Amino acid sequence: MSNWISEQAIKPWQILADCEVLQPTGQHGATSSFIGTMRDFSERENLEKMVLEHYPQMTERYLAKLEKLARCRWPLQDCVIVHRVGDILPGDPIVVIGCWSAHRRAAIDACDWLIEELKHNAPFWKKEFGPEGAHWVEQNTDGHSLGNKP
Amino acid sequence: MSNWISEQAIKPWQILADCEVLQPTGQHGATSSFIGTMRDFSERENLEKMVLEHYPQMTERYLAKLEKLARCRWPLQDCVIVHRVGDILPGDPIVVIGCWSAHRRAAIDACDWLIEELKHNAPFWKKEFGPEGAHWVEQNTDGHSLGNKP
Amino acid sequence: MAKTINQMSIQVKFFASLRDKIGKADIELDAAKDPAEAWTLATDNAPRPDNILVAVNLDYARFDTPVKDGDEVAFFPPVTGG
Amino acid sequence: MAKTINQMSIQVKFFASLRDKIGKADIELDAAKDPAEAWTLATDNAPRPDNILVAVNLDYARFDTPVKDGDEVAFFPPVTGG
Repeated sequence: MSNWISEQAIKPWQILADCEVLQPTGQHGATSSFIGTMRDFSERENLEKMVLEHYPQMTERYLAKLEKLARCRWPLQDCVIVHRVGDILPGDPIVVIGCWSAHRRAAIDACDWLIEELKHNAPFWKKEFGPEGAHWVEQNTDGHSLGNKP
Repeated sequence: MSNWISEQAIKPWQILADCEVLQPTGQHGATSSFIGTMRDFSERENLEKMVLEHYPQMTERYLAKLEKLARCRWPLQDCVIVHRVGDILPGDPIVVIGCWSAHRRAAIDACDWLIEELKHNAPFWKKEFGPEGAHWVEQNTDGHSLGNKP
Repeated sequence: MAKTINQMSIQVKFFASLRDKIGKADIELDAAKDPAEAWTLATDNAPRPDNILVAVNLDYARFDTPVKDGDEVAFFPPVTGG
Repeated sequence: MAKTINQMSIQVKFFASLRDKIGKADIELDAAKDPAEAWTLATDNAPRPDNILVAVNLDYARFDTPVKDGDEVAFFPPVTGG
């Protein structure tokens, strides 16, 4: 199991590369990853800062549950989920997910499923700070409304 | 445009981290990546080595075309595709794809589409070497036959 | 509503915009049969927004999920992580 | 079939298992109206496997795509990269 909440800045590529080193050579053929990063704009305005609040203990429990469910559903060799909380600046990584499997479909689908589940259900809340003051984000952008599905 | 064929070993996480540095801060909210790695087993046997042949000039042209198509179809901030050719050992990375976009669906779907297109159409051929000798791989595993689609 | 020493109680928590709206982060109740009742008692009968979520003991629950002494009940707005 | 000096020609290439099967990597033809004819001439009329692919000037093409002097015609088996 490797999933955790970080109150400090995270380095996603380093986290992924560190996990990669732990994989037995030749077992995985596919690695899929997703990184969510803070933008300097929202639907409303330019952003200066964000505070990511969470429900301590429930987030840890929820991430662990997500990892477990993904590992049950797909034949993953490994899986990592790391989520930031606290003060976040534009350009800062917020979440990183990595999935390792023998074949690509499992890694890609598990990674996709994990970020959607996390976005829709993990108990985190964003408070954005811009020139017009602070406000809580009411809801995430729908994962399936943007971009054309092939 | 950033896509190339490499005759030398590649370091996917380094390639992705290097691309990340080039992104303007705060513009992208999502980064999706895929890495294909050589396994030490195939449907047939244990593997010792692989030679990846390609059709020089056509592969470069094809990767450039794929990148261009992906950028037309999805609002990507950036995209990178790197593919190995030559002698490859178990554990060696074969291909790395990275997609950056404002919102997650574009990055995830573009990356997924790119690896499927590349697998099905880019003019590369694998010759596997195992204890029973060398043979050409007849066809790739179907991207959609393995793992459960959510 | 105040906690009595040596007696179990229900711990109620509010998060994010809901905490700001309610004006408190947590409160203890002597008892409540379910989150619906916990909400009423903890908020002095404030109207309950349609979209709020509830968790009992760190798992998502319903407003009529039975609650017992020692449980933790949390109310929060739609999540926006990731 | 040999190239004549100062005359354009069709360059034919074979890749991977197909190259091994045909026994040559490339050959020049004086002329061919399309890849189907190029195959026949370049392989001395060898049977053409059903699943082979063809490219003309580095783009995927059909066996009846018109070919002109100076073109490059490539035949190869199903691809297995990535």
